[in-house]
Order: sequence, then structure tokens, then C-alpha cells
Amino acid sequence: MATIEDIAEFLDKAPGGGILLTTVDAVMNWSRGKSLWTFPMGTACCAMEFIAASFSRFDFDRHGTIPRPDPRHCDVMVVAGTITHKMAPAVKRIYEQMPEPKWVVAMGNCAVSGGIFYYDTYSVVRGVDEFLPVDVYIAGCPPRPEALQDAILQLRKKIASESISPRRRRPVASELPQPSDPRKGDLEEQPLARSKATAGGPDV
Amino acid sequence: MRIEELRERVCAMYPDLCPLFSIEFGDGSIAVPLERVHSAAADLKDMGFDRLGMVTAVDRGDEFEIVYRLQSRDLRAAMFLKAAVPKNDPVVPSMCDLWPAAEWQEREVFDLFGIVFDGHPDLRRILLPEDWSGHPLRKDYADDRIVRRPDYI
Amino acid sequence: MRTEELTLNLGPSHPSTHGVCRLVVRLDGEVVTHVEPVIGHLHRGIEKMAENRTYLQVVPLTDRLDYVGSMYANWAYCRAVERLAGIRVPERAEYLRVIVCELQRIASHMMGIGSSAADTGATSAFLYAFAQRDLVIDLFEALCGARLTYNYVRPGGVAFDLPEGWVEQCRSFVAQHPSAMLEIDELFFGNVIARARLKGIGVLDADTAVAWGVSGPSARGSGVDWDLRRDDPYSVYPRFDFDVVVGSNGDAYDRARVRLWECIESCRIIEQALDQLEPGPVMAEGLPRLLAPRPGDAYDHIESARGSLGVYLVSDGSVRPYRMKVRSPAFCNLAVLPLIATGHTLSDLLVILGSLDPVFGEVDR
Amino acid sequence: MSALLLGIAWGIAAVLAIAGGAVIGVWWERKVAGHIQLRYGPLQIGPAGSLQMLADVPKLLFKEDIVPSAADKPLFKWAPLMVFAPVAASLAVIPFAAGWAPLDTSVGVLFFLAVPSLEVVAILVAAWSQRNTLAAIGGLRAASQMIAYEVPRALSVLPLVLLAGSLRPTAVLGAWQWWWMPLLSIGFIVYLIASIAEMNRGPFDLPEAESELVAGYFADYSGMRWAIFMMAEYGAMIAASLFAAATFLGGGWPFGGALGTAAIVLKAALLITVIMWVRWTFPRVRQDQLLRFCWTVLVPAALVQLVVVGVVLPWM
Amino acid sequence: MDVKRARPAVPPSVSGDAEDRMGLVKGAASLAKGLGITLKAGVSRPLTVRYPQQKVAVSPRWRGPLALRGVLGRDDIPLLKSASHAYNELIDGLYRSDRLPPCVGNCPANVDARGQAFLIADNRVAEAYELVRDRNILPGVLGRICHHPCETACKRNFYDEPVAIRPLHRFAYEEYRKIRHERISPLPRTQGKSVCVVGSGPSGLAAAYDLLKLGYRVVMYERERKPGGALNTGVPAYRLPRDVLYEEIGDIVGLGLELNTGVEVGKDVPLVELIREHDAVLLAVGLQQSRILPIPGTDAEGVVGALEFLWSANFKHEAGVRGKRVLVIGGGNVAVDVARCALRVGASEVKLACLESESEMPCHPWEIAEALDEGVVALCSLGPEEVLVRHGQVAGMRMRSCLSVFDETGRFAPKFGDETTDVPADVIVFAIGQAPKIDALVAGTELLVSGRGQLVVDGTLFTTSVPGVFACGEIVTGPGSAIGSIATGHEAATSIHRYLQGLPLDGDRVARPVPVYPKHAPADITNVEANRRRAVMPMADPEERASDFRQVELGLTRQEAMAEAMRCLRCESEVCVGCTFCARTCPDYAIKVERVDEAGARCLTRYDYDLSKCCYCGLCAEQCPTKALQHTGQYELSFWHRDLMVFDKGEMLRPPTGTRATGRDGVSPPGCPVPRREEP
Repeated sequence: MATIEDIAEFLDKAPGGGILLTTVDAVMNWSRGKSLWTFPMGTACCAMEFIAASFSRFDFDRHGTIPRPDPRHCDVMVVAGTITHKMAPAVKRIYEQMPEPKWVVAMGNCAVSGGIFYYDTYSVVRGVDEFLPVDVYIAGCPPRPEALQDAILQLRKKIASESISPRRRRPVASELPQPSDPRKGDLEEQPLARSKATAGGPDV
Repeated sequence: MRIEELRERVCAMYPDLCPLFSIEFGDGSIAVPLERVHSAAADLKDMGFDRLGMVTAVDRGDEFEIVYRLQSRDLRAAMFLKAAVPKNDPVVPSMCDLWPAAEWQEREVFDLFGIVFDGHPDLRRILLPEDWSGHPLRKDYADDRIVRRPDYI
Repeated sequence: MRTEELTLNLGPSHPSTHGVCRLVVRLDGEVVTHVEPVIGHLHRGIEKMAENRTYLQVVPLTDRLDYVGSMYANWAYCRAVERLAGIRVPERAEYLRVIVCELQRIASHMMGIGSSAADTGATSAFLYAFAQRDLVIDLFEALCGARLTYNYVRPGGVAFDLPEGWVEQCRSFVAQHPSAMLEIDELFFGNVIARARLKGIGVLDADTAVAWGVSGPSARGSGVDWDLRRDDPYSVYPRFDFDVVVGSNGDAYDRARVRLWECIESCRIIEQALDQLEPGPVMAEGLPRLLAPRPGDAYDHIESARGSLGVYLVSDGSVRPYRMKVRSPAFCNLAVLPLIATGHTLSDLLVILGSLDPVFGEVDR
Repeated sequence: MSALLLGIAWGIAAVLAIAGGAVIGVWWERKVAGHIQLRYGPLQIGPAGSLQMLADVPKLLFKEDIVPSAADKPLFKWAPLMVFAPVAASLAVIPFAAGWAPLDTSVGVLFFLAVPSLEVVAILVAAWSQRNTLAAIGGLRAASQMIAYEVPRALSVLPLVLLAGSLRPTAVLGAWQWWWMPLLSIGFIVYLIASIAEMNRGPFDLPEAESELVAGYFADYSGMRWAIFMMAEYGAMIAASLFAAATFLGGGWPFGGALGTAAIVLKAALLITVIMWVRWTFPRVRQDQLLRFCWTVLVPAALVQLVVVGVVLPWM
Repeated sequence: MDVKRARPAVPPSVSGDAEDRMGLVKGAASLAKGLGITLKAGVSRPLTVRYPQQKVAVSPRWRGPLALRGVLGRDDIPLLKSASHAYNELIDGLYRSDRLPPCVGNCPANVDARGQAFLIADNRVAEAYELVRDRNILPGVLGRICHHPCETACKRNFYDEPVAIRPLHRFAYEEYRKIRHERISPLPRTQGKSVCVVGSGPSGLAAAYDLLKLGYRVVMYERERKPGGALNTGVPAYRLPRDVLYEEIGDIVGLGLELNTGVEVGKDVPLVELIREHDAVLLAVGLQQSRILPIPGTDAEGVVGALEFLWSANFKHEAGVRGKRVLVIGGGNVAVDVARCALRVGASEVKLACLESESEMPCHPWEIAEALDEGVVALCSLGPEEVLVRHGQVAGMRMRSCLSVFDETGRFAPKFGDETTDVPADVIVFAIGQAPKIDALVAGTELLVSGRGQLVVDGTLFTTSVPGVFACGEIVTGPGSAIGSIATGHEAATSIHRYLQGLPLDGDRVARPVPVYPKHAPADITNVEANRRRAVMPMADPEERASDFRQVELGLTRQEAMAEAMRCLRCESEVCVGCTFCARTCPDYAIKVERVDEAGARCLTRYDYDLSKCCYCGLCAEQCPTKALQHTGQYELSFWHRDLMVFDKGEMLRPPTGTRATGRDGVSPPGCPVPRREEP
């Protein structure tokens, strides 16, 4: 079976393939964007909103997005919930089980940065982007189901700019800038209100 | 049953421990020496405390305090059973033979405090990964993965 | 013929483990000979964090314990703080707490029943139950501006008074809910396949339930007639007329169906509470910004959707708890899983797990 | 030679038909499930989301084709086609119009019952080749289930053959009388239930039970290979429904000609809808219950039907 | 689903039928029923809201991401400035929109203390003074003697300590007096009508000031030789130096007031004449008579009323108590004043006896504390029974122990015990209240006087039984505070204005709301940073001060006052002052606030809000004193990069319209991380 890489390579080399490649890209991106099957990597509260998003009131299926329990059939991993150090290897493994092309949505603040579990806890990973390349971050604790649907619509925009050609491809996980400092989301620690007040003036 | 009645019954059973029975915030609590905690628990179970609601520990600085919450459906009463556990050799008799409910809860206390339960059938970490080092609910637990909160109130 | 046991690893991300639970199962054919739940995949160290938060700042943390029933953890925690700090809660606040917690019970049981149905493959029943839950969530959103993590019950009362029109909205929900429940009852619990799947599965007898510390609907399904709302009455519960629903067989069917009837009982309580609701303050007066209870320890518990949810607080007189321990019913209930699931098939194992209705935020804390 | 050419032509036609049918079927299933669940289902592409599959198919086609390193690679790669082929073949004997079937053989009914059974082998191959515990369990379940339900399925078709006096589907259709419908109602229901079990659909979807085995015997398949499994499943559903429409339900009756063919398709679509409706209503049965149900209810019921027909037959 | 009321009885057993297995027929029926239910659902209307075309109406309480309404350095707060007769509407409007600062709301005269602090912190002290003077006509005076209900309600009580509003009044006055001559000039008389005010106490002055500003001619009569009413005669000089009082009244005279002192209306000038002469008359004569208990022995020598005592102490610095033992009866502020004055005029020993227990004493706690500092002895829970007389001269007082003062309903109904004590004393001063003395005043007019000698006055419109004659101050309200009297003066002035303009007196007139503020438990300030603490008012040494009439409170320095003004939280202004309490309350520590404090250039320099840590609990916005920090209703919050989720000040100030999805402006290039935008 011809893989997408073969086609891309052929188009890259073929005369006039550039135009064709653009067309193929457009078709592929449309198709991928409209058929984002999600793997619900739901661990905590956000998983409830993920369920709500797929159920009667919000109905993810309208967007062509259906949750599949098997990572092999999925395009997007929605990390919904807190990821602990104990859970992280499993998440990474499931991500690796997903076939390319694949995307990651970090749903909710726990998945984005640890959120409320950022400080003072010993077991929470401060954001899944420490070990997964995240495409869309959703803020919220938990985000509304609409926010998740909005993120999928935003992800479509991102997909629309991608290409099947390796030369035009988006950077894959290993090429993305790796988070050097796991605490990058943290505002640098400084005394609470650095006051340049006149001598003796109160802080507040 | 009111707490005062409960105190009388406990005092009748253990005259020597009666001064250690305190009533605070509407709850009765008896502190016993560590070596008597199992026999006291067995006696209290015979008295009617058929449920072990909670097993936990508190790091009191120089020693641990192991706290059992006993509940009774028939007596309609609840009380604490507490014992001080030395920090250098934290070994507590397991309550699994009295209440199987203790099994997981004692594993949790072992996991988070490092208190060893003597006679527990399967004492392993339960919440943290097997290869974790340290017991995080101890006050002196140090872990460079912890980001300290800014210190202001 | 020589057979060999098959070791199977389910989870930690499995569609039917209701969160992040890993089940290490040994199978003889399809029959489970041994199962060990491996929990802690969602252990976030909330108890440690609470030692570093002020008493008020802990409330949002408790929201995240049992994320299907945030109100309960809020309430149990606040009761412990109130006991420790000697705060008297205004009556209206107590009524509001009862109303929101009974609504929360409905929302949580909808999830429990629904996932029981989904475990057996009856997805549509799950969606119908979830549609009812959505209505409750709408009520909560109107009340406190959040869908899941309410931060509504606070030490000293509740955060907000009812918005305009809320009582009517709530009444219309309560009025239609029992009939919707009966429909789900007919669709799922009356179904011959569901009965065949759930009846006689995972039998837990009453004595074992008590000895293992099982509480809530899971214990009541076994005939343990114990409900803190009635037997250790707190708040204004003694003022309401309601029945404690008790099963008899202790199987998955009874556990799940007790939940369904509890929802109908909750509706009764809510209606009575709405009738008795009087205007008044919803927050105790004169609370300082930073609570600093006197040193000591206190425990208080409430009947959550999963059982008796207790919070044990130790204060050292400072503005932060010295130690917080959550006695989570889901944790204790889950401990009996190996006991009752052994000998059943793999399919039943997940049904039994579902009938215990664990929420791993609370199990792992 | 011409037979081979015809065969190839038919093969292509069947693949296209099944692919088309599956595309429509998946969409229709999502719509049926959606509306039963108080939601819409696909809505964005095409009218009422009917072209949703146009997006899904290219995506699946060009997904990464993962072959697990532990898998038995040749078997793993070919298993989907092995599942697909019998289903495609079974379509050939269905009488789409009065007196015409693509492959009008005298043992057509037998062919229809026997060929899809080969799927069992393919599913076992697929399940075993993955070296995945869940898939293995799914494969085992599928095997026992499919073999067991062969019996009532075959028994339920037998009365038809008896009544028609022929194993040739066109002949069965030709001999069909409207009163066969009430007469064969038990057999029809047994056939429907057995077919649902054969095609591993709810409430008999144990081999691929989402909530237990995640995806069952095709757990490790991704992209197009998995799509072929899905197509085979829908193909089996279409084939079973078409066969039932063409035999039990009297084919084009009450119309003839092209209208008759349309009627067959319509009846099959109706049956498919019923199968989906059932799927989204009921819980799943357990393995032992599934087999017990087969032997204690379905087989006796099919036998009763046979006896009834046997009693009626001499009076005809 | 249909809404029908179904109340099924709970079945005796939830387990259902006894047998576990259903029969074939029942089983099939149950399946059919199930199919029926799903069919019904299948043909009914889906519940789906078709996002994004349709959107669920989000609850108005939705706790979305935070946004700031305004910030220090960019936005000014609104000053409560208005013509006096429209001031009520202003306050009422603020109250209705829940934007009334507690200090303003709790002040009887609704003085804009927030505006004062804002202006002082901006180094616009004279403006601050004038802003305050519009409501509190004697800021310098009240800045010394006011019982400051504003500070009681101050939201800072909740966080640490209240802002020192009263000392700021005083500070503003001290600054203002340096430039007074530049800013005082007679106001134009535009109305052509004249009003006569009888009495130059705070209420009369307040009314006169308002009327002057409205353009009326105002003539004021005062019995004493110096103006000020009770401020002049009653308040001890160690609390209020008289030059301050005269100076401030002089300012009002400078604005055009015609003040006639030493003229007693009713004796020197008949009231009837004034009514005839002027378009309106305002009676603001106050309470001029001390009450003395009807117990045996009060006619003995050495029994004095508080007013008389204070008068002589203030003006003669001699009250005939030198070297004598003084017993003051009463537990109010006047009693404390008397006691402290008695010390200053040379009493050898001062005791203060009152019915109430120590915690119930009606005087302000700080007053009694200062008095105790100076050596006054308080005898609590004692009721006077009899004055002990020896040779026609007071020898002491027999006191009976008092068990409780108020009954369950809170009415004054003292219960006495059996014990009695004799307290020896040479002089007994009764400071148990005052009564009006208006017989001479109203003689010859048609003014109605009640049986108890009180003028009949409408309590809200301040009209009397004669049209055109109004009354205000303590003759209306009974004994009260200076600022309370001023408030009645403003009201009376409004009535007079409406009367003279021919407008209905009540009509569309708005009553000032009386908000009830939650009582705060005193905040724990043990761990509070030093720069959050309230400026401490320097006091004269107790030993030293008890001997003379020099001021006890020494006033804030300029630096202290500026710093204190900066402590103001500017409640309800919707302008963030960078108080950092949101950062302190946040359970996730997701907020960082920084501010520069330089007079005239105060600015919030940094407000970083980490959207990705926030748990949307709402604690910060709930306790934000200014209501500048508010939740928006947004919920579509998708971002390309984690760094975009830290909102800076500019982002926080963006109006919460549109979508915040994908970061700034929603148009970041996909695929690559976007660097954090620098602050402009």
C-alpha cells in the first residue's frame, strides 16, 4: 500500500508536482480536519466535560469528531485531566500507539501546566507539554464543552496549514523546541509588590 | 449514644486510661500507649464499634500519631483511637485481623508516612509508584520536583 | 488438559475503568481468578497541598477530589472547619447546602447509573441519564457560575444566594425528574439483558460490607440500612421526610438500582427544602479573612453519593491546616473489588467495578 | 476464462458496492445513533452530514499504517482482506431482481450461509497475528460466537428452502408467497438475531466490546486496514439484510422490475435500520449467556419453525 | 421529555422480582418496551445546541477568565461631587448599583473619604479638603472629634487595619490653612432670598453652607460670643483647639455667611420677627440643658450638669473642683469628656460611674481607653440611688449594683441588685444626657411643642408646624454625633431649597440609603507586613497631657499622611489599586501584582495573570475591594502556546468582548510557538 510519504516524495520530485501537492494538501487537510477522531485521555474533572461534549447537549459528532477508545484509530489525543508522574508513562505510551498524523490537545489547566496542582505537590506533571508536543492548549478548570469544541475548530485551522510533504511538514515532536525548564509557565518569583515608593510609604 | 455515656463505658473498661479520654469539638478520643492499641481496638470492637471508618496518621514533629476513627451502627457513636508512634521505629500492629477495611487504608498510611504495619498481609505502596522514594506526607519530606508556593498570605 | 492463566492488564486508560485505574487481572479462560486494582494514577497530593493553603484556599482543592460530586467534598470539608473554628452556619445556608447536595446526588447518580449502563453496552441509557445530569449542571451553573468545580459551600455558609428564577427552575426539574428516572428504569433495569448481566453479579453480603468499610449506595445495595442523613443526622436533614433506599441481594443490580431510587428520594428532599426555605443571610457574620482555628483536631462526615465522606482536620492554630485527611468512600468501596469480582467473567468484572461507582479523583486524592 | 473475468468484474463491483454501502451505512448509523441519543450526529459536510464519510475515508486511507513489531507481519497485513473477501463473495448470490442474481447457482443459499463463515478464520488470524491479549480474547469470543450462531442461522433458512424446494435463491424468490411472511415469522426473527450475532453487532458485539476489550480483535489495526474491517462488518450487515429482504420478505414484492430492486434495497435498508436501532437500545450480553441463548432459545425456535413448515408443507 | 408529576412509591425492594430470570414472554416484552423508549427518543427533537452556530446562554455568574475594569495610573476614580440637594440621588444611585464605598455609605453625611484619600495620595491636598468640606463642612474640626463610622466600615478592617480617614481630614485641614486666603471668596447671591439660621452648631453651619452655595443670603444668630454651638461650649479643648473651630467657621463667613454672635433669639430678637423678615427660618439650637436624675439629694451643693461643667471648664479653665474628688455619672462620650476635663481643671480624683458593664459602655472604646490612661477610674455596673449630703454639701453617692441594662428586646430597662456601695465625692457631675430648652425661643410663635418640651418636627423633611420654619440638629434627633447633626443640616438645607423654589418637599426627593455593612472580625495582623499597617497617630504623653488642655492627638506628618492615603483600597471604584489581595487570596498563586507608589505618579506597573494556573474559583474577584477584577463570560480559550496564557496588564484590560481563542487577537500563525508579547 502506498503510503502518504511515497506520494509526497513523488509529488516533490515530479515536475509541476508543487501545484498538485498544494491541491493534495488542501484535500488531505480538509479531510483530516473534518474527521478528527479523538482519544479521550480523560483522567479527572475535564473528562466529565469531555463526555458532556460528546453527549446530547453538545454533540461532538456534528463536527465529525467521535471519541474512540482505541488509540490506533485516533487522530487527536485530548489530554483531559491531571497527569501524575505515575500516569505520565502510560500517556506517553498511548500517544506513541497513535498513528501519524496525530495531534494533542491539552484540555484544562492541569494538562496545560498543572493548574491548581502546580505548587506544593510532589506527584503532578506540570503540563503534558513536558513530554508530548501539544498543538492546542485549552484554558479552563475545567473548560466548558464548547471550549473543547472550539479547540477542535482551532485545530482545524492549524491542520489547514500543514503539508504532507516532509519539506513542508510541521515540526514533529522531536523537532519542537523542548521545554528546557519545566517551570517555564511560572512567572519568575519576585516579592509580591515591588514597591518603589517614597521612603516609608506603605506597600499597599 | 452521647459522648459522656461513651466515656463512662470506656472508663469502666479501662480505668487507667480514663484520663486520656478527651472530648474535643464534640468528638470523643482516647489516646493509648502504642503497645496497647491493638488490644484496645479489639475491646472496642467487642463493645460494638463494628466499623473502622478511617486510619490515618499525623506527623507531630518528633513522633507520629496514628489515628483510628471507629464507628458503631448499634451504639450510634463514633470515637477516635490514637497512639503515638516513635519516628525512628514506626511500627504499628495492623488492624486487618479486626477490620479488613484497614487493609487499604494502612497501605495508604504506609505509602504516605512510612509507618510499618506489623501483621499486614500485603504491605506495599498503594498510591505512589512502587519505585518512589520517601514518604511525602511527612513534614520533612523533600523532593526537588516540588515547586514551593510564594510565601505570603 | 493443562491450562495456563492469562494475565491481563486493563488501564490505566480504559474506557470502563471510570477514570484512571489499572486492573491487573488473571484470567482462566474468561473467568477472573484474581484481580488487583492498581490505583494512584490520579494521586495529586491534595492532602499535602492543603497543608500549604489557607483554610479558604483549600475549598477549591476539595472541588477536585470527587469531581462528579464536588459539593460533597466542599461540604464535608467546611463542616470540619466549622467544627474546628466553632462557626455557626445560618439556616438558609444549611438549606441551600442540602438542596445543592441533593441535586449533586442526582447528578452523580446519573453518572453512576449511566456508566453502569455503558459498561454493559447500553450507551443510549447513559445519554438519557446524562441529559438529566445536564439539567442539574445548568442549575449549578446559574447558581455558582461553574459547571463542575463549584467552590460553593464555604466555611461559614455558602458563597452565593440563589439567583432570580432559580427556585422555579429547580422545581420544574424536580417535577420532571422522577418520570425520566422511571423511563430509564424501564429501559435499562427492566431490560431482560441488563437483568441477566447485573443480577447475581458481584454479590457483597451485608456483614462483609460493614467489615470492609463499604458505605453509601454500594453498602445499601447489600442491605446495610445505614445512611448518615438519617442515622447521624447533620445539617437540617431531620426536618425532611425521606426514605433510605435499601437493596437486598447485594449484587451489581441492586447497587445500581439503589442509586436510581435514591434520585427519586432526593427529589422529595429538594421539594421539601424548597418549601421550607426562608430568606436570610447565607454566610455567617464576622468571619475573618484568614481563619485560624484553635489547635486541635476534628472530623466530620456527610453522606455523599458514594458513601460517608469524612474530612479529618488537624489545626495548629495557624491560618493553614496542619493536616487534612479525606476519608474517601470510593477508596474504601473499591477495596472490596478483588473480593467480589473473583470468579466472575471479564465482562462482569467491569460491570462490578462500575456498580461500585468509584471516582478516582477521590480514590487517589 | 470468461468466468474469471466475470469474477474479477464482480469482485470490483462488490467492493465498490460494499464500500459505498459502508459509507452510507456508517453515516446512517451515526445518524440513527445520534437521534436515538437525542443529538444530531454528523451535520457539517453535505446535507445532514451525509458526506461525512468523504472526509473520514481519505483520512483513514492515508493514516500511518502501523504494524506492531511483535505482530506476525504477513498475517497481520492480509487478515483484513481475508475478512473482507467472504463478505464480498456472499453478495453474489443475492437475487436483486426476480429471477436474476449475479451468481445464480443452484446452491446459492448454501453458498450464502457457508462463505461468510470463513470470516471466522480470518478473524482468528487477525486476532492472533497481533499478539495482543485483548485482541486474542476478542478473537476467541468471535470464533465461538460465530460458529455457534451458524447453526440457528442455517436452521432458520431451512424452512425457506423446504417451502421453495430449491437451494437456488432466485427459485426461492420465485416461489415466494405473501403468506410465507406470517408462516416464517419465527424463522425470520431467528435469522435476524443469528445474523446480528454473526456480524458481531450489538447486543452481541462481545468480540469488539468497546467497554471491555477496547476494540477487540482489530485493536491494533490502524488506518485503512481497520477501515476494511469496518467495511466488512457493514458489508456483512448489508448482505444479511439484502438476503433477508430478497427471501424472507419476498424481494421486490409487491413490485416488479427496477421498482422491485428498489424495493429490495429499501427493505434491506429498513432491516439495517432495525439492526442499528437494536444495537443502540440494548445492553450487551455476556459470553455464556450468548451461547446459552443460542442453544436454548434460538436453535429450538428454529427447529419449531422447521416443524411448523414441515407440518404445513404437505397441505400445500 | 414530558413534564409530568410522577411520585412513585419506593418499592419494598429495589431488587425487583424475586426470580432472577425473566420468562421468554416477559423478556421479549421488556425488549420491546426498550425499543419503544429509544424510538420515542429517536423521533423527538434532539437536545443539542449547535455550537458554534448556536450558543448556550452562559450563566451571568459564569466564572470565566479574569479581566480588569481599570487600573491605577490609567483610570481615575469618580469623585462624589454634586450639588448638595442632588447628593442623595448620587449616593442612592451608587447604592443601587452596588458601587457605594463602605466608608461613604456608613458616614451619616456620606463624606467621600475615598475621594479624599485618592486626592491626598495624588498630592492634591487642597482639593481633597474642599471635596470633604462639601459634605463635612468642618473637616478640621471633625478630623479631631469625629467618631469616624467610616473607619468602622472600612474594608481594610477585613484585611488588616482600617485607613486612618479621620487623621487625614485633619491633615488636609492643616495643609489647607496655609493657602486658605487664596481659595476663600464670597459666593454670589443668585437667589435673592434670605434664610435665617438660629444656632451656629454643626447642623446650622452645614445648612448655612449648603444654602450659601445655592446662592441664598444666610443670616445666622448665635447666643454665645463665639460661634460653634456645642463644639464651642461642650467639646473640651484638649480634643478641639478653639482656633481651628473659629478658623473654619471663619471660612464659611468668608463665603458670605452673615454671622451675628451674642444674640439670643427669643430674648434679644423675637423669633416671630425673624420669620417675618426672612423667607425661611432654620432652628438649629441644639440641646442646652443637662439632665439630672430625679433622685434624693440632687439639690445639694456640688451637683452639676455636664454642660455647665464643660462650659466653665472650657472657657474659664476652672470649674471649682480643684483638689476635689469628682464623680461623673454616665457612660457616654460626654461623661468621658467631663471626667477628662475634671482632671485638667485640677480634680484630685475622678471616678466615672455608669450602669453598663465595661463592654457595654456607650462611649467610644478609644475614648474611655484614653481616659483610663490619664488616670480616670471607671466604676461599671452601678446605678445611682441617692446623693449623700452632709451639711448641704455633697459627700458622695450611694450606688446600687446593676445586673442588666437592657431587656431581651433591647429596650432600656435596668435591673438592679441588692448590693449598694457608697462612693465618696465632693462634686457629682451628671452626664446622662441633655434636653432641649426652647420655651423662650418659641414664645409668641405658633410652633408646636410636645409635652416633654420638645419641638414637633418631621423627622425626614425637617419641617415644623409652621410653614417656612425648619429645624435640624440635635433638637430633632436627640443627643448624637457631630457628623450626624451635619447630615441633618444638609437635609434641612435641601428642604429649605425646595420650599423656596416652590417644589414639593417630599415629591421625588430621594432618601439617602442606610446600608448595613457586615461586621468584620478584627483581622489577625500578627503576620502582616509592616508596610500594610495603619499609620499610628502620635499621642501626647498621658501623664503630661492630663494636666492641661493642649491637644492630645498630635497629627500625622505629611509623609505619614501620604502613605496612609495610599493605603486606601478605593473600594467599588472598579479601578485596580494593586492592593495584591487577589494574589494573596489565589489558591493557585496565579496572579502577580506590582505597583509604583510615587505621589502624583502612582501606577500599577504589573498585573500578570496566569490563565493556565487559575482554577476559576472566583475567590479573588469575590474579595476584590474595588470590583475592578471581574470574571468575564468568555469560555472559548484555546491557545497555540502555553506562554500566551499569561495575561499581562494590557491583556487584562482588554474589553471582554470577542473571543480570546488562540491568544492575542486570535491570529497567531499556527504551527510554531509564539513568543510572549512584550509589554507596550
